[in-house]
Amino acid sequence: MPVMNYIQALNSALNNAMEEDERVVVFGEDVGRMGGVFRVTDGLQKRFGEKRCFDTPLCEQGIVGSAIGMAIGGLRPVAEIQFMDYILPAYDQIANELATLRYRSGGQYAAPVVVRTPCCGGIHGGHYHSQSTEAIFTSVPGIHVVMPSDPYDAKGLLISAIRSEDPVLFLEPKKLYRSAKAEVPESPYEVPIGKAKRLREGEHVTVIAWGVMVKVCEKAVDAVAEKGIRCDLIDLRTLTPLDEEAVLSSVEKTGRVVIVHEARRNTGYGAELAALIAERALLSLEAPIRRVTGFDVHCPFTLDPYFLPDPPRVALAIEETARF
Amino acid sequence: MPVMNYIQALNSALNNAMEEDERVVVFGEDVGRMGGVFRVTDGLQKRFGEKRCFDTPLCEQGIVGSAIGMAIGGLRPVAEIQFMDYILPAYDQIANELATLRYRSGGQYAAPVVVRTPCCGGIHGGHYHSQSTEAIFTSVPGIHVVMPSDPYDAKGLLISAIRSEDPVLFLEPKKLYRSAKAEVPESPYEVPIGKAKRLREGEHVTVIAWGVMVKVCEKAVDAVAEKGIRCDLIDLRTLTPLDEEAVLSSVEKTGRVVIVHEARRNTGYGAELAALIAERALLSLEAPIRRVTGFDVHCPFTLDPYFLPDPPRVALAIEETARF
Amino acid sequence: MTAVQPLQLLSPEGGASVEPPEGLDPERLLSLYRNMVRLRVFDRRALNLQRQGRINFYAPASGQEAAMIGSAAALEPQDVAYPTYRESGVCLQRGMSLRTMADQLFGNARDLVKGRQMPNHWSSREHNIVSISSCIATQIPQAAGTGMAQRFRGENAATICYFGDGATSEGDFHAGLNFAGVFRANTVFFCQNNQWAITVPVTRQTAAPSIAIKASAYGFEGIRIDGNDLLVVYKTVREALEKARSGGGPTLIEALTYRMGPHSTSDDPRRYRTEQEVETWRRRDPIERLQRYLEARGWIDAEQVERIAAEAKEEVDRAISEAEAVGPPEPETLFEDVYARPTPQLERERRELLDLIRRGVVSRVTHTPIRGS
Amino acid sequence: MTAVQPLQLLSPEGGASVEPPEGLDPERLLSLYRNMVRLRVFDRRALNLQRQGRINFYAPASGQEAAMIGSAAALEPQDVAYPTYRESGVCLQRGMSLRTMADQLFGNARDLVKGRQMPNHWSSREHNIVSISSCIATQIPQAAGTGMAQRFRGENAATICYFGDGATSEGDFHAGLNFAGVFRANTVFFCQNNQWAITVPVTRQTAAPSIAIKASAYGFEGIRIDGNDLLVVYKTVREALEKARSGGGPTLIEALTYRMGPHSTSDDPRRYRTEQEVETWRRRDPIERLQRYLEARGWIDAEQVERIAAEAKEEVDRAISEAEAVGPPEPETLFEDVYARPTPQLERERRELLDLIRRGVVSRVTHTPIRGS
Ligand SMILES: Cc1ncc(C[n+]2csc(CCOP(=O)(O)OP(=O)(O)O)c2C)c(N)n1
Ligand SMILES: Cc1ncc(C[n+]2csc(CCOP(=O)(O)OP(=O)(O)O)c2C)c(N)n1
Ligand SMILES: [Mg+2]
Ligand SMILES: [Mg+2]
Repeated sequence: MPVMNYIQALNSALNNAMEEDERVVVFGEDVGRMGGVFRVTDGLQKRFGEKRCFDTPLCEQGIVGSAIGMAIGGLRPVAEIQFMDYILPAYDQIANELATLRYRSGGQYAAPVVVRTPCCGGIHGGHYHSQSTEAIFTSVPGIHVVMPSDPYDAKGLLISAIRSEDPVLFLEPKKLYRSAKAEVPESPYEVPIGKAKRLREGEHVTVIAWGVMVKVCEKAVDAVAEKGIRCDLIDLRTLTPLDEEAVLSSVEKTGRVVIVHEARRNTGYGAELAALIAERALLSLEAPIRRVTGFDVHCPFTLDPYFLPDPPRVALAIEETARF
Repeated sequence: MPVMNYIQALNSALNNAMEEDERVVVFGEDVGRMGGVFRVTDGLQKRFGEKRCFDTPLCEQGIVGSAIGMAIGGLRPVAEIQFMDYILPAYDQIANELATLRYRSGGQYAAPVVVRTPCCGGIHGGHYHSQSTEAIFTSVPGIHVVMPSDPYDAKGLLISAIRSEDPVLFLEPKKLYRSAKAEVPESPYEVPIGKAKRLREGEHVTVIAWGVMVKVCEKAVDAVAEKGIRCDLIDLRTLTPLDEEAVLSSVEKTGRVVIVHEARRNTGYGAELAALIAERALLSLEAPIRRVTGFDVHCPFTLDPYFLPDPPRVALAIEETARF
Repeated sequence: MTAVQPLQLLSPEGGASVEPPEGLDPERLLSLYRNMVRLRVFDRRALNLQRQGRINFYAPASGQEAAMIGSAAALEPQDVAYPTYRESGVCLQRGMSLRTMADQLFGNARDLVKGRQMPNHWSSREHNIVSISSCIATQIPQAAGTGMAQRFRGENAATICYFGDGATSEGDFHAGLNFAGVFRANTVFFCQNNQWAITVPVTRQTAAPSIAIKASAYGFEGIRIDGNDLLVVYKTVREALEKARSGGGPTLIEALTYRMGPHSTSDDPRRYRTEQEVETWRRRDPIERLQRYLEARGWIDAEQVERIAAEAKEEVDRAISEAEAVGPPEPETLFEDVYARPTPQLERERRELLDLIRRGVVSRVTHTPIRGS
Repeated sequence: MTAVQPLQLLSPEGGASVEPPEGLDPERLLSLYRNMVRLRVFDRRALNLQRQGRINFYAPASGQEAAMIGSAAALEPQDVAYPTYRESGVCLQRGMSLRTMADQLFGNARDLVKGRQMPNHWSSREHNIVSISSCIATQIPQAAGTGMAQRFRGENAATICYFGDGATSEGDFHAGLNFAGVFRANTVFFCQNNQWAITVPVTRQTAAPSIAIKASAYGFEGIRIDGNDLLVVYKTVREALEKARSGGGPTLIEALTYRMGPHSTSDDPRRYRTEQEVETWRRRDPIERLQRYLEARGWIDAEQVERIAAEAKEEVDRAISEAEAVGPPEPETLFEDVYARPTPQLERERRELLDLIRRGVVSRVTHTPIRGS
């Protein structure tokens, strides 16, 4: 099996999807001629033509709005937003329109649109190239939200997303684009939406993360393991619908939880996880639920390394939780 | 002291603010000539002229975008979005621009803008006239989020908001517009941003709510009181910054919490409250943290009464929590 | 930049000598006239229903019948329509039954949108009428996208996108027209400039001398027409649709018309506009104008006029009483259609609600929404 | 709809007979020439800094010097400017020191925006240069709002709003120009049509024959000018600003120019455009054109040209080495300026971070960001 980085895995998924279903169209800013500023769509226009892979005008509300219309017109749109920071002008089209179409039409219409976007920080990008605003999407029913943390999952989940009858917000931590590598089959396969993955197993603390923070937590978990603290490390992969079973069964076992995310603490998705646990597994808890998150400021440029949780900060939180 | 309904209290606050500071301008769709579709701005154009109170084109991103620019130009804009459901096209201007201006300019610029909008449901308005999406704003630092539940607070908080050096999202539960009444002074006064209010006192269960749900909880709390369950009922009034002290001290006393909101459960602001409690007051807890919320669907039209928490549903949750 | 005069075939005064445009023979004209009348009756009845407290909201079409019926009549069945909440006439003309339209007003168990949306949010996949969102202008880039799909797939079909003068101020208007221009979408943008966006006159909506001129910002044609003239509406839309279907790209049509009634049942237009203005437009009434024409051509007589009116009343009454008799949707429908299949979370919430109802904690919804509810 | 020829005073070939517009005497022209040269030197040095790994990003201005310097020169100090990330020239011409500009590239402790934003996001309240957002077009309705405030307050001041050709596709462009039109804001919209939005040519951005024509959708004037001709840029912007200040309302100016370099240091333009196209524009270089003119008029000689270039190099070098020597901001600044006063939550987070640093869990940031960091 070839080794691919995250970008190559996504590119492979798009190639597969466009081969197997001619309704699939791929578009966004700089996506066609150039193959995307991160080159995720590299070669697609050349291979499948300008009607299947194309550049759009610079307008996110137009990209998502037209994607909805294309889906209604029988296509399978895979739209790219160049950075997650720039998805906000399309928020209305996503939350009020895309996510509601099936419901508000009484099931007559649906828009199986995939919106892909590079997210998260850690690249000294400042506020406008660092955000992970997944929580403003998990509060919206009708759209799935996924954020794979490795190339294998990225390809499998993207195939699942494109084949899904429901809209999917597909979040790609750009910091992993070139750094994450894995064996990835050339042929299409699905990783199911809605299923978490356990990356480490242990009985002391449950550590929950997604995206880049999975890598950070791997390091932290391995570091505390040397001190005899064994953790369940859960990579959620999908945020909506949440794999509640994976979360709750682990917490019932360990009684201790550390939730790690890049987004700011206030009303981040970690809050939902903590609330779920405090509602459904409270009696198992032997320590306060810890959240290790970005600070409640706008991600800065120079001081970016302070903003994001890093392995030592996570390891400390795990240790404190284990020792509590 | 005159008795005012919620609309009259807001109108009185706007009159006061426009009198005391000529930089204050009030605008939005149908706000000028007509005085707003809910008549909150009634009479302002007549009294203060078309330069201080005016109708805008139908464009929410323009309303908030131009408000930022007016603030930079030295005015004190009070912008109205006709329904909170229609604030989403302005989400980018609010979250990426308004809330960040002070930070990203290194403190050189600030935009003390108030964005007022009628929110919440319970009026058979369907998805597009019922939303309470406060949680997508509490995740954004740099803007205060308030939602008063009675006319006295509404006026005092609106005065504080307009005088504030920071942007404020001012949420007005439209269901209370005519139904809520209170004694309200004619002259200006402040209710501080960031302070919760305790409406009932009791040692068994802490009930936390805001907006219309405060009224629902009052009924529920009074109903369970007859069964001997005494509750602290906390009206948050401000969501950002949260009055953590009010929440935590009550929970430390009661050990039992019911959080009630209109928004859907998934990643609603109740999640943040539950997470805070599970992190900072876990050892006080004697029962799971209950959330009573809207269901995770789009608010329907005909079945709207099922969607929102009502007094019996809340009372049941309180009883179950008390008896746990 | 001065405002251009709108195209017109049939003047308010008459125009008996005008030949109907291709596609409109006397029979077809009569059927369109009938639909305009049915529409006006439906409109009046719906307003009354709300006043009587039997439904909770309505947004009337009166005054805009020619724009709605004329444009919808120009559509082929395979063409896709994106209406707004005001386009009752488009639904009717595309073949939605009065009964189905009434079901939607009540949000009853037979409503095609399952009681999920407020009155006026009709949708029917069967009739290629896309779901309506209450949000102004959001359908515009969507309609561009559907027109793009039609073009990319080489379909012999077009998309018509309805919106009002107010909608032209939204960012989505810009997004939609720009995409349509760049991709030469098979989309016809049909703006009913009815002079008002709730209380805001079109002169405060834009400083441009017309809506039609805005097409020049997107590289395609903008046409201003008399929207109360059924003939010119039909002809212009038909030609634009044909152009779109044959790869000629989009067109923006501005139909000048007037909202004779209130914005909706929540509105009182006497607060913000003069009786004189209303009177001016009353004299341009689209139904009377067509009727005069049909009479002048000898294609209709007084007896027929009366019969059509009487039949319309009867049909509308029957549709409404049938719809009113139907109860609300079942509680479990609350959790359907959020996703193609319910998530485990939604399954749990469904069980929770049914359990609360069974235990009598939550009381069953037994009525469709009425005014003030 | 065919594209109009841009206004021009100084042709690429020379134009020695052209008289400079009002406001530009030889001395002023020389100072503008000097700033154009300094700007180009700054630009080259900044690109090199990034290549050498000493800063992590840069978006160059080369090719657009006349558009930037000419427009900014037309501003009065009380006028408010909303630049984008590319407008280094506007900052320079408004009086920001090279040192302050360099501080921003390093995001150091002396940076006016406190190291909070990526390189190219200069802001200076002192110079009426509003904070730049990386988001394309968001400043457009904001600039309309500032122009509205100026008008409402009766100020003798105007606002200039900079943006690129790509930005014209955003909903915010539409919102801003429409508001400005309706409220006759004191705003001048200055679009640098540099032919490209990253890899997308302007012909794929809009089907309209020009950007200037889009003004007709908003009821005010749109003017297309040669953006590489300093004289016409200065004259057109000055007149538009005067009109705005005296209540004449907004103007849209489309300055045709070319981005000679990459979009930013993350971009390789050879992937998407031809050397021939670049060559065509190289022959229209704005600095050379002005220099030829000044030479032809006898207002500059070879020695002065050389001295100006040498001085520019020296000034830029000094500014950069001074800026590079300054370290990053202190950790506690992370929590400043979120609100006017920190909330209790932010106070707690500040203590938490300082504690983590003190305990050595989090390591202190000792460098300003470098390439790849
Ligand atoms: C995004 C959004 N903003 C505001 C509203 C509230 N609103 C409903 S209808 C309307 C006016 C629409 O005017 P126009 O587009 O001219 O259509 P008309 O009602 O005249 O048919 C407004 C402001 C809305 N529905 N959606
Ligand atoms: C809202 C938004 N979408 C996308 C981007 C990514 N982006 C940065 S610059 C750019 C192109 C801008 O082109 P133009 O407006 O012509 O300005 P230029 O770079 O040519 O000066 C894009 C797409 C962004 N910064 N903001
Ligand atoms: Mg209208
Ligand atoms: Mg450009």
